[in-house]
Amino acid sequence: MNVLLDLFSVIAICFGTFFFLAGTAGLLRFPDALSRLHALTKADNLGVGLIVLGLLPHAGSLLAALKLVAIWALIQLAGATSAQLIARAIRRSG
Amino acid sequence: MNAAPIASASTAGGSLLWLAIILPVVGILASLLSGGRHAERIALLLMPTGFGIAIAIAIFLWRSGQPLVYVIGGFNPPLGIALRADGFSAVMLVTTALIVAAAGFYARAIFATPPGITEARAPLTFWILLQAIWASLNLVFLGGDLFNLYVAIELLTFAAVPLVCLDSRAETISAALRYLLFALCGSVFYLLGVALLYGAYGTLDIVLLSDRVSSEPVVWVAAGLMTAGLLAKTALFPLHLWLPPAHANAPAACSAVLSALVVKGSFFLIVRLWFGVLPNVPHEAVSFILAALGSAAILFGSVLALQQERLKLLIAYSTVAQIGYLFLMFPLVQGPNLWVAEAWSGGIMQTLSHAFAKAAMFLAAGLIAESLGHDRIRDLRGIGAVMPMTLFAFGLGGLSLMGLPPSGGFLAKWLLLKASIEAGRPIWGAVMLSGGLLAAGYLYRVLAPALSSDILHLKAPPRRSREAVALALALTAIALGFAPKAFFDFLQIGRVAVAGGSS
Amino acid sequence: MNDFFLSAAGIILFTVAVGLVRVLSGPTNADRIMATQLLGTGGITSLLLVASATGVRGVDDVALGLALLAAFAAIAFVDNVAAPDSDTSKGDRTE
Amino acid sequence: MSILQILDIGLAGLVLAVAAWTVFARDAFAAVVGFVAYGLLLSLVWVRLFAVDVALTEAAIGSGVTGVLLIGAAGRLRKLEASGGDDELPGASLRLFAAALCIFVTLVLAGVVLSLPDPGPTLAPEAARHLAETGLGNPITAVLLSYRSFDTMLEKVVLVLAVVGVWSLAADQYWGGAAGNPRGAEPDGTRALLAQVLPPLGILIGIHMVWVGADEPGGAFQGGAILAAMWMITMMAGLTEMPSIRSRLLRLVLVAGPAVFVAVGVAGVAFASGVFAYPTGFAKPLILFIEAFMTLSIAVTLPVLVAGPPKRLRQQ
Repeated sequence: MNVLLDLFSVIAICFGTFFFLAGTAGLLRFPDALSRLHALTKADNLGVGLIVLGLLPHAGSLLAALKLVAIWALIQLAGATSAQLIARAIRRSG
Repeated sequence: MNAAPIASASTAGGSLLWLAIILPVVGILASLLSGGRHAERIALLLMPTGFGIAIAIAIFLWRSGQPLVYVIGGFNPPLGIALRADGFSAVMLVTTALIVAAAGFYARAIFATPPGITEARAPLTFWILLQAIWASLNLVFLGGDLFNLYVAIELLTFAAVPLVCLDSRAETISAALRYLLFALCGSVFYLLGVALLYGAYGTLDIVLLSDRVSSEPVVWVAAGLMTAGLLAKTALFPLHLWLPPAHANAPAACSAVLSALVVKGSFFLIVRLWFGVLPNVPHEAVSFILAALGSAAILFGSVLALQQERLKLLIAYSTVAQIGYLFLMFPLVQGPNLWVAEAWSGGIMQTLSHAFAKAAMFLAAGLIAESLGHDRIRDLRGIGAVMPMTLFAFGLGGLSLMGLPPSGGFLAKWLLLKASIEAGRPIWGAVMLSGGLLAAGYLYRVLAPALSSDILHLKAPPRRSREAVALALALTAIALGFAPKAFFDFLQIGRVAVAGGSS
Repeated sequence: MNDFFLSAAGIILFTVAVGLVRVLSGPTNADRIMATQLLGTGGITSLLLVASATGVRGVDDVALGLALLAAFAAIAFVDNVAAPDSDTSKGDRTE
Repeated sequence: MSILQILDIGLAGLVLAVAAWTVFARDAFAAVVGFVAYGLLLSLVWVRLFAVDVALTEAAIGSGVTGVLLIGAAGRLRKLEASGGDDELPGASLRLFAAALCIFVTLVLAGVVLSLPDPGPTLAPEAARHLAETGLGNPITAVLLSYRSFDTMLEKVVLVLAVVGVWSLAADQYWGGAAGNPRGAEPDGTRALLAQVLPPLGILIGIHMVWVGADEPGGAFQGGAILAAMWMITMMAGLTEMPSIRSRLLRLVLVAGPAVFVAVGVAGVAFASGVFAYPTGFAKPLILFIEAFMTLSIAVTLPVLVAGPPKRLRQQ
C-alpha cells in the first residue's frame, strides 16, 4: 500500500515538475506575450495541481491536507484572475 | 571607576521613568482619536504634568545620587528591558519639557484650529507630532536597551520629518524627503550595529553590555556603524547637508524643536554608546576623529552662516556649527584624569545652552518673519526699534552662542577650554575660540543693521506673549551661566569612567 | 522519498528562476509580471515539497499566505502601470 | 553534500542574483518587480533559517502590502518621467562613491559576521525558561508580547505616527476627505470575483494566524497584514472605499491596538508586579486580548498607509 502511494506521489510530482519546465520554456521561448501567458497558466494549473496531488498522501493530518487543497485552489483563483487581467492589459496596449 | 549600578532592580522613583514616556504616548493616541481642537488642549494640558514628572525625576536622582532604574514587565535584563536615568538624562528631560512647552505655547497663534472648522490639517498634525517628539526624546534619554533605543529613534524620525513640511510647499517637501532619507539610512546603520552586538554578546542591555564588550573587530564595526548612523541624524559635518533646508524652511515653532532638541537626541545616543556601552573599550582615535569633524563643522558651518541671505538659514547653519562643539568633549572625557569631569560638564552645558539659545533665536526669527512677511537679513534695518523684545531675545541667544559671559554658552566653552588646556591639547580650545569669533561675525551681520535707526514698518506687530516666550528661553540660556557647583555635581551622577587616555 | 521531494523542489525552483530572465529581458512589463507570477507559484510549490521533507512546523501557513496574495502584484500592475494612459508595449526602457 | 545543502546554496545564489538585478535595473518598474521576486525568495530563505514567523511576515507584507505600494509608486514615477518631470540623476562620481561605500560596508559586515562565535551567545534558552510564566507555546510571541512588550507597543505607536505623517501631506482642502479611489459604479468583473471569493478565506486564514500565534509561528502582525490585504483587494475591485480620515470609527480602530496595549500595560501596576507585567495566570488571555485589537489596528493601518493622503473632498 505504502509503496503504491509512494509510486503515485513520484509519478504525480514528476508530471507536475514537467509542467513547470514546460511552462517556463513557453514563457521564455514563445514569440508573443499572449502565448507566453498561455504557457504560464499551464504551470499554475497542472504543475501545482499534480504536485499537491502527489503530496496529499503524505499530509500528516486532515487539516494539513485541507490546507494543501486550499493552497491549490487559491493558486487556481489567482492564476485565472491575473491571467485575465494581464491578457486584457496586453490587448489594450496592442 | 564607579561601580556599575545594579542593572536589574527598580529603584525608588523608578515608576516616574515609564510615566515620562507613557504620558505623551497617551496624549498622542487621545489627540488623534478626539481630533480637532482637543489635540491642542490635550497637548497643553499634558505639558505641565510632564514637566512635573521631569522635575520629580531630577529630585529623586539628586537625593539618591545614584541612577534611577525601572525594570519593565518584571523581566530583568537581558531578557526584559530596563529604563535608567542619570544626571545627563534628567537635565535633558527637564530641558525637553521646557522647550516643548515653550514651542507649544508660542505655536498656539499659528496652529490654532480656525473658528468655524472642526478640524484642520496643520494644527492636528502639529499637536500630535509635538507630543510624539516629546515622547520619543524621553525614551531616548531613559532607554537602557539598545533595541528599545532603536524604537525611540524611529519614533523620533517619524515625529520630526512631517514637521518640516507642515506648510506643504514644494521646497519644504523636498527638504523633508531629504531629511527622511538621511534619517532612515541612519536608523539602518544603527540597527546593523545593534544586531552585531547582540550576535557577539547575547544582550542589548547597556549596563550588561558594558561589562561584556572587549576591544575586538566586531565591536569596532558595530560601534562604527551605529556612530555613523547617529551622526547622520545629528547632522555632524559632512553629514549636515539635510539640516539647513529642513530647519530653515519648517515653521518657526518646529524649527525650534528640531534644532534645539531633535538633533540632540541622536547626539545623546552617541554619548550613551561611547561612554555607556563602550567605556571599557579605549577609543582615543575615534574621539579624535569625532572632535576633528566637530572642528570642521564649527569652521565650515560658521563660514556658511556668514554668507546666508536669510535669517532662518543663518540660524540653521549656526546649528551646524554649534553641533560641532558638542563633539569636542569626546577626546577630553578619557581615562581617570582630573579634567574629565570638567569636559563632561562642558559638553552637557553646551547641549543645554545651545538648546535654549537656539530655540529662542528660531522663535524670535519666526516672529520677525511673520511681522515683516520675509526674513531677508538685508531688509532687517531698524527692526530693533519696532520689535525690541524680540530682537533682545535673539541677541541674548546670540550672546550664548558666541560664548560671551555671562551665559550658559560661555560656561560650556570655558569648561571645555579649561579641560583642553589641562589635557595638554590646546588645539581644541583654539578651534572653540575661533568658532566664537566667527559666531560673533555672523551675529553682527544681523544685529548691526537691526539696531540701526532706519524706520521700518511692520505688517502686523507680534503678540507680546509670544515675544515673552522667546525671551524666557533666551534668559534661561543666560541663567545657565550662573549654574552653581551643585549643578555640575548633579551632571556627574551615573557617569561611568572611561578606560585609557591616562596621558 | 524526502530526497525525491527535495530534488523536485530544487528542479522547480531552478526552472522558475530561469524564467526570471523574463524580468530582465521583458520585453513588456506584462512579461515581467508573468515571470514573478511563475516564481510565486514555483516558490509555493517548492515550499510545500520542502515542508513535507523537513517537517518544519508552520511552513504550510507561509505557503498559504503566499497563495492567498498571489494575484496582488498582477492586479496592482494592471491598475497602476498598465493603465490606459500609459503605454506598456514600449518595452525595455534603458535610457 | 546533501540535496538540502545544494538547494540552500542555489537559493542563496538566486537571492543574490535577484538582489543585484533589483539594484542595477534602470527602469523603476523592472526594479520593483525584481524587489517583489526578491521578497518572495526571502520568505523561502527565512523558512530555511527556521525563522518561520519572519517568513510569514515577509510573505504577508511583501506580496500584499509593499508589493501594491511599490508598484503604485513605480506607476506614478512613470507618469512623472513621461511628463518630463524632474529627473535629477546624481552624477557619476557620486554614484561611484555610493557603490564603493556599499561594497565596503558589505565586505566589512560579511567579515565580521563570519568572525562571530558559533554557536553565538543567545537569550533563547532564557526565553524558553520563562515560557511557562507566560502560558504561551511560541517563544517569539513571548518575546514580542511579554518580555519586550514595551518595544512592541511603541512600534505600534510608530505606525500611528506614520499615518499622521502620511495624512499631513494632504492638500488643506482635502482634509476630512478620503484617500484612494471612490467605489466604482460598476465593479470590474474579474476583480470583483476575486474580491468576493478571497476575503472570506483570507479572513479565516488571518484569524487562524493570530490564533495559532500563541503556540505556533504566527501572530498579530502576520494575521493583521493578511486582513489588510483582504481589505485592499475589495478596494482595488471597487467594492469598498477608504472612509474619510475624519471618520470616528476609522480613528478608533487605528488607535485601538496601541491604546488597549497601553491600558493593559498600565493596569499591570495595580494588578501585577508593575507596568507591562501580567497578573499570574492571566498572561495568555490578556496577550490574546491585546493581539486581537492589534490585529484590527494593523489590518486598518496598512491599507491606510498604502492609500496615502486624502485626495478627495469631504462628502457632506
